[in-house]
Amino acid sequence: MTPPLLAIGRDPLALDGIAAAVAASTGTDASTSSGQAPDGRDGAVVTFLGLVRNHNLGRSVRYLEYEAYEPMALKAFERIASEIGARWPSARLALHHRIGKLLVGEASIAIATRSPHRGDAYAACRYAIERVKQIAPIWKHEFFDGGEVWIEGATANPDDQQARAEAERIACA
Amino acid sequence: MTPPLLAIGRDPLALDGIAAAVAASTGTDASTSSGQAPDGRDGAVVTFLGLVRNHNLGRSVRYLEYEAYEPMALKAFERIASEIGARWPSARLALHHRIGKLLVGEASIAIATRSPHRGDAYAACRYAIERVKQIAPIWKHEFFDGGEVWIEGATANPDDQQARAEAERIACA
Amino acid sequence: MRVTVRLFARLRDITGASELARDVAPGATIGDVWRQLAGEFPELASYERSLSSAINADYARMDQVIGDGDEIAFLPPVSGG
Amino acid sequence: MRVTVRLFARLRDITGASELARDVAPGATIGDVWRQLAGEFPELASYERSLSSAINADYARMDQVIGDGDEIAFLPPVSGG
Repeated sequence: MTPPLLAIGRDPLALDGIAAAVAASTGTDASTSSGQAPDGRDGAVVTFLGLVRNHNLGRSVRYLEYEAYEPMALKAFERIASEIGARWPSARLALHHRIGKLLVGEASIAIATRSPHRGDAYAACRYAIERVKQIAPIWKHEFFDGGEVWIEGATANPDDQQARAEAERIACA
Repeated sequence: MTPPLLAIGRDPLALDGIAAAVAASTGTDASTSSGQAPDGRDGAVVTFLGLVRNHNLGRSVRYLEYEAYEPMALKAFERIASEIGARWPSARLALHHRIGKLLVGEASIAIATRSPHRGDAYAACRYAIERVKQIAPIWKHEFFDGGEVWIEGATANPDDQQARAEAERIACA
Repeated sequence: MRVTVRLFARLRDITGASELARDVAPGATIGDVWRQLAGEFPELASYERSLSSAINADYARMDQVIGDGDEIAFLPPVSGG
Repeated sequence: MRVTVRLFARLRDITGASELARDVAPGATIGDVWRQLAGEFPELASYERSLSSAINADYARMDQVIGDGDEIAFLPPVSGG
């Protein structure tokens, strides 16, 4: 069975799973999946794994606990897929986020993009992680030597066009 | 056994193999491997797969045959790893290139980079593929419906600083 | 009129609950629910400026009017990825 | 003085050989070997401008002097990746 294109859950993440998911997707926008075999149209696959680091801001990290508002996180992923479909029409996206307790070195997020040309695959992959960090209702609780802290970034309203433009600027060389 | 960091050969390429190779690498430059377990320093892994497309310049591609001057190609990969070590000191690189007959959808090249922060991993990964296309003595022979043709790009002397700067410009947003 | 309030991350720690039920007057906005909660849990007040809010798992502004049975969520700045 | 000449991709197709042995005069350069080959295989001439060359698997300029037993390679524009 092909893994879903967009998912959030407690299972460990694997590169092969995310790559298989995006390989099985077809159609003209990144959010469409039909389970069909890839058609030879794509020349590039780019993947990203985010890993738990052992240090953060000078603290020795023991582990993280990720929490999410799951149905809303999935909607955020769908929105990101749709934004990618609009900006890079030939790109396809798969995105899996893990929640629960994660040890140092484990992957919290796996992203894969495919497209006919590599520039679009790289840009769409980078855009996806920047947007997840902006708009997905997910939080990390850091447990470090000597304490714990909720990490708080800078939430952007998904309709904030300035945040979206910044993600696009980072994604496009 | 951990796959080598840099390799060229006839075996099919796999994402997990290239990711395992770069995960096993340690040290302060991308060309160093010691087989040790990753140390929790890295927060990002980026991979790239180049796939054989079914169309190229309006031709229906049946398959490709890749040919290389193998020892020199490995030297080119080492040079690229060393350039990455100089430009992104915290990044590590693994790069496998396949030669021989490749069918549509198969991967001709697999690249993986790791680094503490994602910006460096994305940039180093993109830089690696741009430089392979510039300086690695590898050629594709395209067999399409109705004929065959050797693809010829634009070789850059590896000491050509303008070509190197162009690869860096593409890699860095 | 009764709504469910979902709280996440440090907001959940402050209130000690991931989910609360609250009665609100007809015509109340998300902001009204927030101010009611901030009255009960003064530590929440520091989130006034950085907070996001949602109705039924869609982002919504604090001035949006809520309906009976809605699920209201208050989200501190996110840190996924 | 004897050298091995390695030829790749279309250069190999033109000459019909991936490897040739050639005698060269002491002090000969890579360029001398190339011109000798281009005399034998006129189709090679069109590669004069786009060609790269190597000695013993290291890029080298056409004016580099070669030694007995060296492996000289002529490389058309590359297309890996």
